[in-house]
Amino acid sequence: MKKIQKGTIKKNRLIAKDTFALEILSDVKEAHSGQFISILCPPKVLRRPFSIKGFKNGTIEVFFKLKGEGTNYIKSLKEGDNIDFLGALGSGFNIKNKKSLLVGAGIGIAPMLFLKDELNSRGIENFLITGFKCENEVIKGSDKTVIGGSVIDFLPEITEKFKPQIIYSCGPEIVLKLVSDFAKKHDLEAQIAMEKVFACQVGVCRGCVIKILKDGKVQNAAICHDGPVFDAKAVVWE
Amino acid sequence: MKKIQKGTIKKNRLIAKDTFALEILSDVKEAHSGQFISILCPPKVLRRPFSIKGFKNGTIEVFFKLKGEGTNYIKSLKEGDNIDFLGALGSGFNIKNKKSLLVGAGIGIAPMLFLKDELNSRGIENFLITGFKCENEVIKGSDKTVIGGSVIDFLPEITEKFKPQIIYSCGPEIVLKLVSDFAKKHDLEAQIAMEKVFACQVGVCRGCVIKILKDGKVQNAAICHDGPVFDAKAVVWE
Amino acid sequence: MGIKIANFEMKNPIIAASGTFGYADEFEDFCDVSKIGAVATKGITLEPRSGNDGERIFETDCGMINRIGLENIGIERFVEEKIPVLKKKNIIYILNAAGSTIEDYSKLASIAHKNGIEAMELNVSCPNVKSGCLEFGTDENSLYELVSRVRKNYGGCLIVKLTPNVTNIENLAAAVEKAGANAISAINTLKGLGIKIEYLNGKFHKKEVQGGLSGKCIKPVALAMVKRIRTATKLPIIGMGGISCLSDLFEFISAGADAFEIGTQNFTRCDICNTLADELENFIKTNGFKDYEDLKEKIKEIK
Amino acid sequence: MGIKIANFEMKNPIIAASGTFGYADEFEDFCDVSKIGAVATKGITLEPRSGNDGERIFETDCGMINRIGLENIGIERFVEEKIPVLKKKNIIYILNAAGSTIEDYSKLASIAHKNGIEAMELNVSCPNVKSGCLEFGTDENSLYELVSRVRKNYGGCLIVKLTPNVTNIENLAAAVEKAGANAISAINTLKGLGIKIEYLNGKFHKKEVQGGLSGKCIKPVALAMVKRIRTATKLPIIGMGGISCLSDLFEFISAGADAFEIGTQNFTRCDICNTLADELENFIKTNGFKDYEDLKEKIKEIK
Ligand SMILES: Cc1cc2nc3c(=O)[nH]c(=O)nc-3n(C[C@H](O)[C@H](O)[C@H](O)COP(=O)(O)OP(=O)(O)OC[C@H]3O[C@@H](n4cnc5c(N)ncnc54)[C@H](O)[C@@H]3O)c2cc1C
Ligand SMILES: Cc1cc2nc3c(=O)[nH]c(=O)nc-3n(C[C@H](O)[C@H](O)[C@H](O)COP(=O)(O)OP(=O)(O)OC[C@H]3O[C@@H](n4cnc5c(N)ncnc54)[C@H](O)[C@@H]3O)c2cc1C
Ligand SMILES: Cc1cc2nc3c(=O)[nH]c(=O)nc-3n(C[C@H](O)[C@H](O)[C@H](O)COP(=O)(O)O)c2cc1C
Ligand SMILES: Cc1cc2nc3c(=O)[nH]c(=O)nc-3n(C[C@H](O)[C@H](O)[C@H](O)COP(=O)(O)O)c2cc1C
Ligand code: FES
Ligand code: FES
Repeated sequence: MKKIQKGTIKKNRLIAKDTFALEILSDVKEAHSGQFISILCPPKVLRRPFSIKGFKNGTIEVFFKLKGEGTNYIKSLKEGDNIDFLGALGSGFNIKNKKSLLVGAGIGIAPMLFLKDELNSRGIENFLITGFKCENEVIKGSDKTVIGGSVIDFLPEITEKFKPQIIYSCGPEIVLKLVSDFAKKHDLEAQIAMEKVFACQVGVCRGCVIKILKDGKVQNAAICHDGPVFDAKAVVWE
Repeated sequence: MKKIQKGTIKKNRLIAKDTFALEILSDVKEAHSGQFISILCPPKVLRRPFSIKGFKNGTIEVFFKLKGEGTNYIKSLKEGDNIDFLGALGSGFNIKNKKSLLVGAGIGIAPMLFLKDELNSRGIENFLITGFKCENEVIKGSDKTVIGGSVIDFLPEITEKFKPQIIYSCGPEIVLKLVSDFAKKHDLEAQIAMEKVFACQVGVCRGCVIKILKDGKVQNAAICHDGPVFDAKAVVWE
Repeated sequence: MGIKIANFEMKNPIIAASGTFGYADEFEDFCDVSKIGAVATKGITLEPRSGNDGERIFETDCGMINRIGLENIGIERFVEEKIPVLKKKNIIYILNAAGSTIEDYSKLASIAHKNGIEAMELNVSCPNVKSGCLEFGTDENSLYELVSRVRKNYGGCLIVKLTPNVTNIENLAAAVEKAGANAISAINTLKGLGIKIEYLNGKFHKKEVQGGLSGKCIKPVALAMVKRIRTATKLPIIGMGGISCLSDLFEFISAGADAFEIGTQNFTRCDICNTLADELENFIKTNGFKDYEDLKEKIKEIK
Repeated sequence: MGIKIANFEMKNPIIAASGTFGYADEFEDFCDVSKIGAVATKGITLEPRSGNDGERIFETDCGMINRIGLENIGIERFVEEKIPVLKKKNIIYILNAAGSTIEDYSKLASIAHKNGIEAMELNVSCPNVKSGCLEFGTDENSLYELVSRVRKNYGGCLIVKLTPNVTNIENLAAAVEKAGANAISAINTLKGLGIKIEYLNGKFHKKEVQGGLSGKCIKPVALAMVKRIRTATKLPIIGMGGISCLSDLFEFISAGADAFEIGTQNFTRCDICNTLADELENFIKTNGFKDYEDLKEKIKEIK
């Protein structure tokens, strides 16, 4: 039962408008960027998944944005409170030893910051660009922050200057789609972190599947188990 | 819409094992012993009714005992928190200018204490006996407190000494039934505060009816609206 | 915000559901009854009824079960005592009628007609009464027969309230339309059983309430039923089942509803009918819709 | 705590419900699968299926809607890849089988028989598949025919899983018994519709998921159905629908159930099947009941 975790809250602080950074003390032994944890929110039936933003000696950090009852429950947690979660779940980014462009949108910055740390610690050159709707939603840590506009508009320029060999991205589906198109056009490898509503969180219910191309065939893949990170080329968009 | 009330918590303190005294600041203009308020507990569908223990200048006091989700929600309320309730509801004790014996059982002491105050302020002689399961559940304020045994066993002796002309009672159905029997046997008037699960709280859903004898006929009466206090002689036990 | 079904005019599309609002005037301490679109009365039978014995209410996860058993004052007292009050207070109401035979319903219909009752909602689906009542709601032929007969005796707005406890709600809706009703309301409660078992001092104790399930828990079932009914009929649909907030209204419109009844939520927040009407009106105004019809059309168009 | 239905032995009466536990072995990181009474597999068809396109999950008040559409690896791969693993890991399982024709079911039955699959649960009630499947579960004659045919090809423990989306569950239960099944499981999901409508920047956005409703919200319906089935048959009943805690087990026993399946709650607390089995065993021991049968009898006796 190694992936059911009872943690305790270490910190839960506001970092931007309606956005919080939550640190959890736990027994988790390993976690990588692109993986997530699923938090039990007692007012809700289904667990809520959140990308891991950082991991060190069992302390897991996630960023969460207030949406509905689930995130409002998590917001109510105070230092020392218990938290029930599953994790680390899913398969994260498959880090390549290549010059990396990281593209985040909104709260999608969370796994990008973790990835950046992992790349840095391996000495892989990288550049993180993130977009936010407005000033007060900005979360720090990017090499370039776009406010208001779309991160996609800046990709040609950055690609020109930085000459990445691979793109990693996390954000709303529309951004991931555009990143995929861009990567395809520039013949770059891209890995994207997908989202859907999860029920089981672990691959058994088949509630979160998308279509992917594998071994030349269109197949189902469970985002929670086979992803959330997928090779952009493999994703068959609906 | 005079009976929908938004109050604020003035105090919420432990007074015995699993038992709390809650004081609410409100605009309520009038309240009498035997009446109740119905508190909205957001985790639950139905409001929770509680007998009024005291009322002064808009401040309503109730005692509540922890049972399930509803009372645990109320327990979580802190000074200054808002509370949504209906009240004062129902028709309370019909105070008679007669020597009064008050019989409470457990948390049923709450309306008895209020009644005692009202009797005292009218100069009506009274005696309150209350029973509790064990020492740590005792709530103070009675003239005689029974621990462990049944209050009913003490009624003959008290009646002998105190010579009441009327009995008022609140507690579990079994106690009320025995009080009624006792009163009947001793040819005493008795008023008892009944309980059932309430839905609407105001007499419209007919969910809380009991049978009573009125004008020589067995009829339905809604505890929430026509009671909770009934003339013991009128109650037709199931 | 006023809407019309057949010739029946309501102040707005928010109706207090039968059985949760008494005979309307009792609720005056808790909400502004005269502002409610209409109030469906407690189910009324020919003779007064005292309802079921024993426990009648059981709370469940996100809902409740009731087995009131149609306690009501009977049509005669309703006409004599209640109608004058409702008129005087300018409360728009719908007579919710229940019976156990076609004759019961026909007689109720005649009385309603004679007394100028403008709208009547047939409860053919009350799961709390042992006699015939439920059967009409579950068999399309009996239902057709029943509604046709009532139609003959009643000239006002005739609404038939369907039960979800059936295999084919579509057939029942079609039968109701064919029989000449003016609208369908849906859904009545789901058959439910509440059991509470406690083990105290070496003994089990049990409470059991078998009756009708209502509240938020049934909303997904209600939406599915409304959508299915919509495929079978063009009649206006009054949707209900767990409605508690403005977005619920949109969901019911999207499924096919034209108006709404609010039941259990009246117990939780007794001014909910007022609140919803205000919020709906406000939404229409602030977002530049022409009127309620316009909003309805726009919602039905969403892909 | 072991129990037996026909010749099928389970480690305890707590079964993981079909569709919520995959093919059992995937759950090993989250609970002790080998301690579960039995695991009902994801619904398996003759051919592999990829299920429905689009959104498949929708959370509701105290429940959820799914429209997976029977995504599964097909009986062939199940037999080849999964059975050896399940055997090796000592996991007791029930094959949940679905099809769209009587032939599909008959073939699945033969394959199950040939491969020594000890228990088979017929899903004749899946509301997510357009083809015939649902029809068997709603018509007593087709259901009788179907179960009889399967019975001929299959010598193991034959369980038929009923749908609550019918007018008369009693008739269906009786048909199942007459056709020679060994047990009934109930209930499958309720037909439900989830709609979410948002109004952003002057535009409506909608999500809609039509499928099967499960979770705590359906418990009162499930209990009512189990009680009704109990009036119609003496077969063992495997009760399910919203079970989440020990007292829920007592409630289902009181309504007439002999064993239990746990579905949606596996998603909320993935070790719930272990927890319930432990709590049940503990309750039996601490309160001096002889065994599970004794407890069951005592609960059924409560007035
Ligand atoms: C792999 C993955 C990683 C994520 N990482 C983050 C993150 O790092 N930070 C962050 O703020 N958010 C993240 N999310 C989104 C987050 O899970 C939702 O915002 C959260 O579940 C909302 O719950 P709620 O009850 O507050 O809101 P609700 O009002 O219930 O839902 C709001 C929206 O959240 C989504 N959502 C709701 N329930 C679920 C569920 N069970 N599974 C998946 N999505 C759901 C739906 O799109 C829904 O419309 C991630 C989602 C996924 C799938
Ligand atoms: C007129 C009246 C006056 C009361 N006065 C007091 C009081 O002064 N102090 C006090 O502690 N308790 C009082 N009660 C009982 C109190 O209402 C219940 O203890 C409370 O509702 C329990 O809610 P819960 O959610 O904590 O527990 P739950 O676990 O939901 O219920 C525990 C028990 O409480 C009762 N109950 C639950 N819901 C309701 C409801 N909607 N209406 C009525 N009873 C319900 C039922 O018997 C139930 O079995 C009174 C009840 C009535 C009817
Ligand atoms: C206590 C109670 C009594 C009811 N009585 C009636 C009735 O007399 N006639 C009727 O047609 N429906 C009756 N209903 C059903 C409601 O009108 C409504 O159809 C159902 O509760 C679903 O709506 P809701 O989920 O908003 O409560 C009753 C419901 C409740 C909760
Ligand atoms: C995601 C999901 C998938 C399901 N798939 C199946 C299935 O393949 N076959 C089946 O017979 N029942 C299936 N069911 C129904 C469950 O087995 C169970 O009957 C139902 O969910 C009620 O139980 P619960 O409330 O405990 O979830 C599924 C349920 C869920 C939630
Ligand atoms: S959420 Fe169940 S398979 Fe992904
Ligand atoms: S609770 Fe509705 S009549 Fe008393």
